[in-house]
Amino acid sequence: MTLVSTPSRAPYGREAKYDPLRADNAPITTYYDQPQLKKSHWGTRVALYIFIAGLSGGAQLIATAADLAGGEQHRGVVRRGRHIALLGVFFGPPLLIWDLHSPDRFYNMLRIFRRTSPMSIGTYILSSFSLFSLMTATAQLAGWRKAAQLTQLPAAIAGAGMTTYTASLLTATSTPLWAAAPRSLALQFAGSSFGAAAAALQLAGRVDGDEAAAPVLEGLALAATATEFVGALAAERRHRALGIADAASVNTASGALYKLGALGLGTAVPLASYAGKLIGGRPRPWLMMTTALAVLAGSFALRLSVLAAGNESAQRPQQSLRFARREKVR
Amino acid sequence: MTKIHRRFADRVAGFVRDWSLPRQIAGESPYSKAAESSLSQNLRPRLTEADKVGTIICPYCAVGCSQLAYAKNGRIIHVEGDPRSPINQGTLCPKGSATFGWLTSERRLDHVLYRAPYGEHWERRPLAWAMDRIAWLVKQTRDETFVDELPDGTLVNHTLAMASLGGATLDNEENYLIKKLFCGGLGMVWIENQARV
Amino acid sequence: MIPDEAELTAGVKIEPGKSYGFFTDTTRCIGCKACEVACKEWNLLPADGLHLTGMSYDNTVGLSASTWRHVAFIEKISDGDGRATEMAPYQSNWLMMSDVCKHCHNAPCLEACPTGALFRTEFDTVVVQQDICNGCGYCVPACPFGVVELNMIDGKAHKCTLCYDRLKGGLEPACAKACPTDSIQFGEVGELQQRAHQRVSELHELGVDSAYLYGVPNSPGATGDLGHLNAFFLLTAEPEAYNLPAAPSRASNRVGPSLSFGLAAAAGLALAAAALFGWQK
Amino acid sequence: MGSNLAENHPIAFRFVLQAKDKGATIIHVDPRFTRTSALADIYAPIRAGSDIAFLGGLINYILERDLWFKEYALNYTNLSTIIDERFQDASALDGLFSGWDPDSRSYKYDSWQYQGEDVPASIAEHYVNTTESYSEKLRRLEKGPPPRDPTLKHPNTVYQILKRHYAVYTPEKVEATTGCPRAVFLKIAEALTRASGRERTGAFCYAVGWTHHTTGVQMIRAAAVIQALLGNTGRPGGGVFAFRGHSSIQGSTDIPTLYNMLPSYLPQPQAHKPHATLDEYLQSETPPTGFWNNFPKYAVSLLRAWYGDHATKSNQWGFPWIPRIVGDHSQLPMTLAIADGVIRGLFVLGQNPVIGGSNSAMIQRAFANLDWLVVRDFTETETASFWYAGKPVRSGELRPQDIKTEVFLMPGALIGEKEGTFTGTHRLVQFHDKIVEPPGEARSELGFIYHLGRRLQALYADSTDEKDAPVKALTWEYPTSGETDEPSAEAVLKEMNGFTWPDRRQIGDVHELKDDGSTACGVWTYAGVFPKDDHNQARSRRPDGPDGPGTHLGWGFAWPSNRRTIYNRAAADPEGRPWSERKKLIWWDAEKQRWDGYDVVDFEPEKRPDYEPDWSRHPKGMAALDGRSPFTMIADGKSSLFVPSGLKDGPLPTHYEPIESPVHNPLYGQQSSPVAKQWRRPDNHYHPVGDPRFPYVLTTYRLTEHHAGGTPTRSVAVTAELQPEGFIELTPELADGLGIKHLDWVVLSTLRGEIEAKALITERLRPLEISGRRIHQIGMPWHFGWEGYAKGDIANVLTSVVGDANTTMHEGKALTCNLRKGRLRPQ
Repeated sequence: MTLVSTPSRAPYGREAKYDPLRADNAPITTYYDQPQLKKSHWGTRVALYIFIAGLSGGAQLIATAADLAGGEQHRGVVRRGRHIALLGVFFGPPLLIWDLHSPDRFYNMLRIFRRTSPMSIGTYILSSFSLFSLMTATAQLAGWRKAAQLTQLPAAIAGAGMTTYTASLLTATSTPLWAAAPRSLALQFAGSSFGAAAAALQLAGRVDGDEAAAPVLEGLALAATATEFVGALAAERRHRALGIADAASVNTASGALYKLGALGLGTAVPLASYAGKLIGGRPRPWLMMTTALAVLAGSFALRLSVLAAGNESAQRPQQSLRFARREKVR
Repeated sequence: MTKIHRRFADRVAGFVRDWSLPRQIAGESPYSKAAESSLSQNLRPRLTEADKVGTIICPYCAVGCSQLAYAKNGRIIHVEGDPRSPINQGTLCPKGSATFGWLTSERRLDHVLYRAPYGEHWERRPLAWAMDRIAWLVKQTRDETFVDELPDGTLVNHTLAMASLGGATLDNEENYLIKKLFCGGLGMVWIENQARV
Repeated sequence: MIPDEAELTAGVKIEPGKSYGFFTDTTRCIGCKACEVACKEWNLLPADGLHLTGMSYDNTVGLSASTWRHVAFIEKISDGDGRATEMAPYQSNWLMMSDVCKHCHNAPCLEACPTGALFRTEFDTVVVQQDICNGCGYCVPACPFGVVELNMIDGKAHKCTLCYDRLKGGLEPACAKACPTDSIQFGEVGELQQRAHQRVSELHELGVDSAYLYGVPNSPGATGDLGHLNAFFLLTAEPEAYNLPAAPSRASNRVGPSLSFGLAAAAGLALAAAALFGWQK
Repeated sequence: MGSNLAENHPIAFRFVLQAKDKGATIIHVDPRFTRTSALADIYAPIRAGSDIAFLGGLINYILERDLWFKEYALNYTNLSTIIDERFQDASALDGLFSGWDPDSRSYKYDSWQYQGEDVPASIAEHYVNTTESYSEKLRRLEKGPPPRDPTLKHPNTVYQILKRHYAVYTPEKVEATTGCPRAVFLKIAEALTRASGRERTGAFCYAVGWTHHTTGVQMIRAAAVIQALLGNTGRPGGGVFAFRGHSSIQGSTDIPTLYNMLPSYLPQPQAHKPHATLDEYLQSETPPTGFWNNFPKYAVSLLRAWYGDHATKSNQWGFPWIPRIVGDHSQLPMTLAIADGVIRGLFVLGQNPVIGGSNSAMIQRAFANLDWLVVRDFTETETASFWYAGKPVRSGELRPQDIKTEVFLMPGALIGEKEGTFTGTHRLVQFHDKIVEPPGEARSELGFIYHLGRRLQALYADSTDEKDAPVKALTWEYPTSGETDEPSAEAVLKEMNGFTWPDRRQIGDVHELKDDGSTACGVWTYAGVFPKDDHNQARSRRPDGPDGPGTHLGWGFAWPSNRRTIYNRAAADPEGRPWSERKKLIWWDAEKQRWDGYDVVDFEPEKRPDYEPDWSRHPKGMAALDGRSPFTMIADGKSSLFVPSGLKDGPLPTHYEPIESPVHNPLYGQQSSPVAKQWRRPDNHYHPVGDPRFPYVLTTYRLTEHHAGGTPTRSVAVTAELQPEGFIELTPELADGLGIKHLDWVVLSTLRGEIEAKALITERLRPLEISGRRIHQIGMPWHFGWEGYAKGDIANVLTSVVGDANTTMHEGKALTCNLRKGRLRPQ
């Protein structure tokens, strides 16, 4: 607790020596270090939802891509993709309703549509995705291939939304860490969703003993992880520019989870193993499986750590006030 | 089962009544008109339910701000500034604004508590009993200690054995009766209040 | 109830269709917290916490689900050498300011609310409708001022309603009516802004050079994309001293770039998948 | 000065700020930089208890630079009056005045009188301690005007005495005594004098910041002297404003429930004065000149109101039934009498002496000596729970099983649950309506006292003993209503207003009172509050419109006779023309040959401004005052810059140190007030001057969020959370010295007791340089206790029982204490 009286700052009004836009790094005189923002009430449940939504969205997209562009050997991927998509259908909405603080009024989510609210947009994405994925999956089970091909298109489009709308949901807040780099966060979430989907399909393929599409899935996972890595780098650079870089620093638990989990497991390990495979050439199945698992774990760790680090950044007035000085620069 | 059905039906009816999508499609803005719920439409200040209102004077400091006290079914439901008074023109300080909180404070007593000599806890006693007991104690103490003249013959007609503290926050009428009864009637001289604190 | 009492207490006849707000002139604030008490008494809000904070005379700490007015205290006695004895006119050396929901023109909480519980009333104020809100809590991180908060007991979001029910009955909001020194002034936003500009120039003439408006377009404390704030302030120190953001941003500006970029990435990866499948076929 | 308006009377400060909008300068002089200082233009730090040095400095400044309002002061004050040649000023006798009698520790007033006359004061304490028999000396007042020298050359004129007395109060001496920098003091003096004269008025606002001292009365008098010299008294926007703390404390001072006065400033008969019979009482208390000459009318009307037909001319209208006081029966000696077992039964009606009384630990021990204690309040107060939660019980000194006191805790009705009137700090009597019934067994004090009286009258009904006659003789029939038999407050108010006897027709104004028993009046100053049976002026709520004169005569009743500014004759110049057109209030209307104005005139309506008394006919009462005497209650009609009698501690305000002070009196040899009431007892030790064990100055005060003893705000959640715990405020320099960090627990101690609190380190307090020594001041709010939601130790455990000579007001604003880090109870 600083001494009660705060040193006076230059007057702000007419002869404003204090310019909010100047990027000086002198510590801001805060109001007794009290939080300037309110942190969100989102925790593991929301992180799990985002992970599952991204995973099932990505799986539906890959399945559709395989169905349209792929050959007979990709039939397994299509079937398994559509089944994985059902995860989002069966676990998504319950998780969200469970996280509401007045769950008995969950249906009010469908009361209105506001294009400025990613959660409102997301509600319709999730609903349409669930509807069409369900129809595609039943068509798949019943063997009506034509029907499945018809319904899989809207499902895939909604699936694309599922992989990334949650990023825009987070960034459309005033929480410094989420709001600092809208595009990078979208990249991270999209890449992470695809990576998770591809990894899940690899694992499912191995379990089914049909590894025909393994090389495609590996390539796809590599691309997704690379996208996520680019997003992460861009985000880091942006945070440093805004002076709120220490949000993801190691000394906080969320920072460590982000560094080790999201970046480490989610991107570094898979990139290294794929690079190793390219150079070394000898496919070692156990390595592929562990990489897939690492991608999945990294994807969930990313969501968990971004949520936690974001909430912490809202609690630190130095960061929220500094972030709130930058907006006019853009 | 019917109860649950009815509740379900109420919810659906409520949802449809306040559903914004059709109003949104019909052109109302989703940020204002379309989003307005029935609760907001029929909203009224709770003072409209008051069946009685009167002007009281703030019970805290001596500036004498006027307040409007609203009551419903014999209970005060709100107290705020009286805009007609030239003293406070509707404004109130933090204490005056808390008058409603004072009247409805959970720490308020509404029954008589009695502690017997050497007792270790309060007991509840009816008001009438307490009044009789106090009257008897006053008479007994006065009779035993009343002095009409000092040894040197000076007239005093007083008792030094009873005292009264109170009433800078009491009404003038209350202070008047206290002085009249205690001084004019019983001959008490130890009569004081917060004026000297 | 006195009909149209607001005319007596604020000289304002309240009519739907006009935009109303607060002009809080902190140079008249005496830190008495009558606004905090009047707000809690009118809205029947519970007390929340008996803890001496040591933050000068502010034991309320901040706005929350059960505190919709908060008076901030900042001691700045040691201006220059030693302790001040001669002060700038009106409030100086001990800044006191009654903080409240800003009822922003482009309100991030309103734009984020997925159920339409948060809406703009016929008086151009921002209110959480308690019969709609399902406690999703999206408004909480959306607000750039950290005003709205969830109440964990009733599971709904709560914040200042600018006494929406009182406005419906022609009554001036409780805090503005109670304010002894008219630091909180209620009225039509346009009129209030004029009065505020006039007050700032008056103060500048008196030598209070540090006086400026926060939340009014083209003034040092303008709030950018949020547009004007219906509840705006006259401050005499940098906003951050009062825990206010110097240049708050409009959260919904970030939906477009984030969503488009994200979908583009997803589409790109989907095409890559299709290409890979096609190549392997 | 002597008050913290923005915090303790925020709504009054509303109008100070509106004055600021019109260009007024706000000056705040206070030991702490408070929320009032934050809105002031000039803030002057001052050592608690050195106010008279500051005000004396202002008087010196005014006189040395000849800035006083000549025309006003010469005509309306006793500046030119010549004082008895035997008078010697404190400047000559090193702090004492002539007439000091060391063994009786009191003054003889002979040498203070006007040359050749004795001037009785108007207030009840005015009994003149003179050797010569009192009544003959008064005869001379009717022979002619007091001796005056308008040229002010005569060495014994009040003007010359003032100049000699305040010569030593130089700006340098002010700085050395109060610690306020010389430059700031001069800036204030300049601002005050600039804001006075024909076109401008300045006002002093004070509260308990001045009254809580053993020199409190003289502090207020010093302000009165300044305002009279600058011509600010009796004029709009001028004068000395008292800001009182409780809703009807002005009422409880007028009525009063005080030991030394009968209703409305009639002196309570005293055993040691010639008050044995009514004639002696009237003869010795009725001054020959001035308004108080009507004294017998008020006394007899009061007795008629109390005893009705039982009061007859033959039994001196029941005067012998009135109890005689035998000394000082105020609250401070009362607590000591309880401690000594003199008092066996105590009523506590809406008060909390354990918090508000000085030396609280002694009071809590004393209450254990009571036989019975009746506490009436809205909640369980510290006073009611002393027997199981008090400090002596908690420290193990006493056990509930050993305390014999029979305690009744009875719920009281609050505002809105009973009807009646409050008298505010502006003498405004305002009626408040009854809206709902009180909860459960809660009753109003009116109901409690009325039904107690009826029960007592029943118990004494068949007694033939003469000493029980007054109880039976009391007129005690008031109409009651509702199931709780609530007596009618309006009926009591009608009796207070007064009515004719026996036909009980309400009287319209104080002038209708007679001394032949044909009128009954409970409170003569309130005559006019209920002029007709159906006209309750206290309930009238008609304010002036925005264009009205602004005196709002239609809103409530201001005693006396609904007059808003007393002595408002002084708002007009000697010829009756307003001093300034802009600020006019009262003027002489030549055509109608009457006084006219926006307020009820405080003068005889037809007395011409140039009226001169006809001394040949020995004029009595108002006839003895000329047309230029606005101060009608004073015997010579002039504002008393020099007070010949009525004040026990001297005719002129003189700086004395508080009883407990870290420094010696920089101005005189006399350290503290020679006549201060002190009770030296084992449970009430005082600290010697500059005691090294208690080096710090302690001052107590209130916060805007809490009221008085704290009960009505600490038991209300919404205000309790605003200031939830007891704390002290100290300077960073002192805190560093003692190694105290922000919010640390600290222990304060005096010879009376020890308490603990949390420390708020703030730069709003500053160390002061007093005669070369660095003095630290510590501030502590005094309204915390162990009951309610917001708790804290009781500050009054530290204070001592000591009193002002005239009013027995305690000295809670300035005492010395010690401070150490740590806690009281091993935590």
